[in-house]
Amino acid sequence: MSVFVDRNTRVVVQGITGKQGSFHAGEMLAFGTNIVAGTSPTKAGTKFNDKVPVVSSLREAMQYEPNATMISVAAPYVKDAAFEAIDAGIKLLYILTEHVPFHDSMDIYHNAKRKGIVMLGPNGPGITGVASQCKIGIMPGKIFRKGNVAVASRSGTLTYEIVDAVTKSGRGESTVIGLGGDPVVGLNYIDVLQQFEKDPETEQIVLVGEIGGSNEELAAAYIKKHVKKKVVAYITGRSAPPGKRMGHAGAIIEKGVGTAESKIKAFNEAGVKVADYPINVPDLLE
Amino acid sequence: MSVFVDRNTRVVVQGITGKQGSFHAGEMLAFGTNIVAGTSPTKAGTKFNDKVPVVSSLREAMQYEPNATMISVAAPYVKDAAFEAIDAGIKLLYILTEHVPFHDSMDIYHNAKRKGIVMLGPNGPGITGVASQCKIGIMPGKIFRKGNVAVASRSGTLTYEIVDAVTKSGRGESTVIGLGGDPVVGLNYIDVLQQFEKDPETEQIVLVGEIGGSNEELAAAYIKKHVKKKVVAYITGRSAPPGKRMGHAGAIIEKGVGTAESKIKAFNEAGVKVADYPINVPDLLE
Amino acid sequence: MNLYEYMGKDVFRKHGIPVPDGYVVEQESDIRPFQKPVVIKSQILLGGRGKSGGIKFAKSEQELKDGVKQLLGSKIRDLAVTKVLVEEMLDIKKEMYVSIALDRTSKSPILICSAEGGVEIESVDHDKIFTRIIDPLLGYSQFIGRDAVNFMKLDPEIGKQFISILAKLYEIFNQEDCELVEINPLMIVGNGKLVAADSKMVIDSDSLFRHREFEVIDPEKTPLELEANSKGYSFIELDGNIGVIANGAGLTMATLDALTLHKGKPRNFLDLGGTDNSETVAASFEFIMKAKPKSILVNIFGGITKCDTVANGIAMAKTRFDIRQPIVVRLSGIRDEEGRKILKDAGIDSFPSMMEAVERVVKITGGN
Amino acid sequence: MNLYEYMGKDVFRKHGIPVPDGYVVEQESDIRPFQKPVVIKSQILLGGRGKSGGIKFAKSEQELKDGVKQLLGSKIRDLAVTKVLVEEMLDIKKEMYVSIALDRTSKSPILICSAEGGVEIESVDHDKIFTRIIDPLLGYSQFIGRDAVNFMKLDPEIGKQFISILAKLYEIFNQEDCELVEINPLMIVGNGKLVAADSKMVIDSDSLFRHREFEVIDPEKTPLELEANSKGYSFIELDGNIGVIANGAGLTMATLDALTLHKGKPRNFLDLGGTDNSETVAASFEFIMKAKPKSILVNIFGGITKCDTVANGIAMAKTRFDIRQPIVVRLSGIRDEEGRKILKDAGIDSFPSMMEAVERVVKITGGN
Repeated sequence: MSVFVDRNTRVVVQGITGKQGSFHAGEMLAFGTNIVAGTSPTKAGTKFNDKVPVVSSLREAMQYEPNATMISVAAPYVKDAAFEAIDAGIKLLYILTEHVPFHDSMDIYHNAKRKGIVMLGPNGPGITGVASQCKIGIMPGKIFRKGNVAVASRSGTLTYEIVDAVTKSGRGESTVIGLGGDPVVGLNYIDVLQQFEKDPETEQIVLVGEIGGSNEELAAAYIKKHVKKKVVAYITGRSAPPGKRMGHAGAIIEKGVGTAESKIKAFNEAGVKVADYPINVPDLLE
Repeated sequence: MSVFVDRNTRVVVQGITGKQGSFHAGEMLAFGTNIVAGTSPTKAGTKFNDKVPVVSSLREAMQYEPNATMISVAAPYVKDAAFEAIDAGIKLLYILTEHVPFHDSMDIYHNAKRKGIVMLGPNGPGITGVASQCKIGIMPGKIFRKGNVAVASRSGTLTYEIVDAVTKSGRGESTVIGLGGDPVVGLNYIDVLQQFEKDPETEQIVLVGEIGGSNEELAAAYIKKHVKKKVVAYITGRSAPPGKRMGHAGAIIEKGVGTAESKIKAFNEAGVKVADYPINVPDLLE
Repeated sequence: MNLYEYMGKDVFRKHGIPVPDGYVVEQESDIRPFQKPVVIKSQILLGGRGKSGGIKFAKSEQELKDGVKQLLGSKIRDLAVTKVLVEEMLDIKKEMYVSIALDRTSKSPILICSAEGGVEIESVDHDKIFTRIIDPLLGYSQFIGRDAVNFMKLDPEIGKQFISILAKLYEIFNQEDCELVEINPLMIVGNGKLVAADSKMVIDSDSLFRHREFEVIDPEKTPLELEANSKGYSFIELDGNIGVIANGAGLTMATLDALTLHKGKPRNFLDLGGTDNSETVAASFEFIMKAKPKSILVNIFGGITKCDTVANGIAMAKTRFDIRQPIVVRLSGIRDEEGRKILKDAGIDSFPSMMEAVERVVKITGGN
Repeated sequence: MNLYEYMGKDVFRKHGIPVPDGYVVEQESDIRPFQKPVVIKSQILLGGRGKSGGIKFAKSEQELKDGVKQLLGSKIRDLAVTKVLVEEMLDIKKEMYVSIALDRTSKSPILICSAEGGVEIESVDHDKIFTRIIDPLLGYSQFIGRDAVNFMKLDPEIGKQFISILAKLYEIFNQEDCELVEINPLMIVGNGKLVAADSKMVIDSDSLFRHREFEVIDPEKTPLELEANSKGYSFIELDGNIGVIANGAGLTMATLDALTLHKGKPRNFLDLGGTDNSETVAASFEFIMKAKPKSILVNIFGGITKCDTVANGIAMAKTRFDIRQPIVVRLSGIRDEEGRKILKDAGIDSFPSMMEAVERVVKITGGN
């Protein structure tokens, strides 16, 4: 089984009738994800894709016994939706939405943590458990093949790029996790490394990092101490000028902290090879 | 070993040089409690009873590796002191102080809970682990004798009365816990019943209740389902007029809820005998 | 501590919950010129004021003056009316109920609401009442309001106002240290707006150090109770003839219970609390003496309150108040032997056992 | 988003943190009558304004007028001064440092303070800096302030003021959605009072929907960047010659990195974000065209953004902006085959592989 999600994962989509929500819920169903319900303030009582019951609130959706949620509501309402999920006892919380104020993310994270809830995002592509056919999020389903490579990334499209390259190299993936591009996201590399290290399905690990913060450096130190499995990496933002936010709110070099050089150096020192181009990542794998 | 406390319990007293704090810290030392440090905003650098180092803050006291605290500061400062203890990683929090606003207690309780911290009080006599010679609180040490009777109570002096009667009947105690007389306290009967039930030292249990709220009724339901050990009870406030707070902020019959009759009935239905007078409690024990 | 309706409404106004236009009248000169029909409401802490004649309606200047005159200074079920609230008459379309209170078991706020209000919530059908425990670390969030509105089947415009009121009510519950904040009825008036037609607020009296504005005299207390409370004693008058002093609320209650079971009749509840000061003990007898009991029972189990301290206090009181009634004392716990010696020297009987002391005082007092 | 000093000080004032008396001058007529010595501070977002001549002192009416005249309209290290802050001159006894920022790793606020301020905190000895992660569910509580005061060895009266300022700073950090709120220097002035002599506040730009008052023009951005941002594009100008459009910040950065490693020179960063609208794609070319690149690389991996949507957008743009420069497109992911067909029909080359596309565009563009 994959990490964080498996065949028993029952997903509710908060905001299933919105533009994003409905498109990705459809893709998730096509991938095999068990979506048990969706919420919509205006379309309660209908069925999504002639199949998934749509109700007006998460409380009502609890009758379908979801244990995971995908939140796809506008940024100002994300905190309320997340608190609703935390209060209802959901166990995995994935926030698709971009531009969530990080103070809201901070409140969500600490409340999720105290309840033992796994939080993914905001502003990440979600999680794909390849073997368990459970995708929560927006990764394009057709790039995956079942295999032993686990991937964790702060970026969305770049993850697809690398997963695609891994698949095309003849390998396959176990679990692929997008951490999210915001300064505050639910999972750090270390949280997922812990899971990957003990996951029997995973034999090799790819970390995709970018400029900003020091989570890659912390991950490198953790790998040195605790990770026996092979880890390779790719870091983006080598050519980014300091002081500029490169699209992601989290991707900024401030006062010399968060450079690609520092991250690449930390990984190299931990024995983690870093690819020059996304497409070279598979060359570093076994 | 006793429940919640044992010979490895290392106590810090927040407010050790106050009138209450210093008197009871002295009594605790005499009982055998391992007090490793005390705090005082004004007397840092001195030794309490020529023995216990006094420092200016809990952070500083952490060098002595306490895992439990007794908070004995004025009511308006209790929340700050408790938050200090929670933040520092203390594992058992006992609040001696009376008249703490219950909104503060609510904040303390929920934050303690999320960190796995046991909270005792406010406004209770604390805990005495008889066999492990660890007393945190204000119970008079000389009333105890080592034995197999565990006691949990919402009242202070009434607890002493009953413990004294148990001891004088030739029996002894394992752990005695004062839950506290406020509407919001850290532990409910059910929390301590769980511990007593699995404590090898405890063979019989005495619950001392009073009017107000419905925790005795909930305890009775829990006993019926989960407790195999013998439980007996005493309930005070039979003669209390409705709508009056009988000294404890929590001891009030409101809209017919919280009467002694209701509690006695619930206990009787759960097979728990209820003594008419405190002194009769031992007669119900084996 | 209960707040008067007008005080609760001041709090509502401060936090942005709509209340009727109105003003408080303490004397006839406070009456403002009549403009539209008003209701005159006695400010007393009592449910069912209306049925007891505590509410008047006025459709003219004269009726307003007459109404105020009738109510001010009157007594309603023993409670003196010193203030009335004059408010615009509302055009009632519907009455609802909403409150936030402390739920002791979960140690959390609990929201209770119903589309049926204007009556005691206890009398409303259970399946028409929405209750929800609010996780205090999450606080109030809109989804709770939406769930309540769905349950109550309010129409969207009313629902929106209701949700906005809930957020403010939760803010009040926390910021004002409430045990209970209740709006009953929460009215839908003619123009479709929600208005808090009444207020009930119970404030945690332990929080008053940060809410000086709320210090009011509790009308549910007797003058002697108020006097004793103001000196820091937990004191309640009862209708028997045995004065009772004990330490700890539980033990004091147990003392009353034991007296009652022995056919004794306690005159009062007096808990010395956690004092360890002889003067505090001695001074407490002032209130016992004012209650004129036939006998006095002091029941002490020494913890914070040490027995010798109490013994000294009793001896001081005996002299100071020239107490002629028999005093029976029970001392046990920390420094009990020292205490009993002090009492013996002062010529006062004492026992180590509570039962003996209770039996003795009941016997001395005799049936009445 | 960075706030100007005067805006930060307005926030401080609102929350009760003491700031010097002062006022903002945008034109000479704003100058108030001279009363006491003042400092005139250019309102630009730049450290070390003083050294660059952005701060003047005035001891007379004339000096004040001259100083304002010199600064207003001048450029300091390329930044135009449009506002100056005129403030009372402070009697400096000591300069300290305090800030609250986001700590990404713990996802919590972090308090940083030092008894040594007035310089960049990075240049202060590590053992003179107090740092403390604040648990956001506990919030700021006085014990944190006491620990800081003990560490900094402040005298009790200063310590009391410092603790009070900390509580307000934490309130600002949360209520105003700060990434950083910094007082440097926090001054002890002649009368022993603490005063925030400067302010630095960085606001989370994603929070601006609840802080309309803070919408300012970011002077660190170029006019073209501001224009593109205002249309919702994440756009940064660089100094090369290959226009870049990609989807996703990570992929866009990786595209720049790959171009750079291949000796190509990107002209810009343009992230389409999570759009799935052809018009949005087409309109993005406006900013690429204004940047006058020699060639254009579009790099799309389809997720939210579907490949056929992008292809349609590119085709629309080619016609709308009459694009003559070579466009190299890479499409992969959701609906890539459909997308490539659309491009083929519009006469635009496309590749499934990013590397091929990068190589091609670098080759086409040639060395410069």
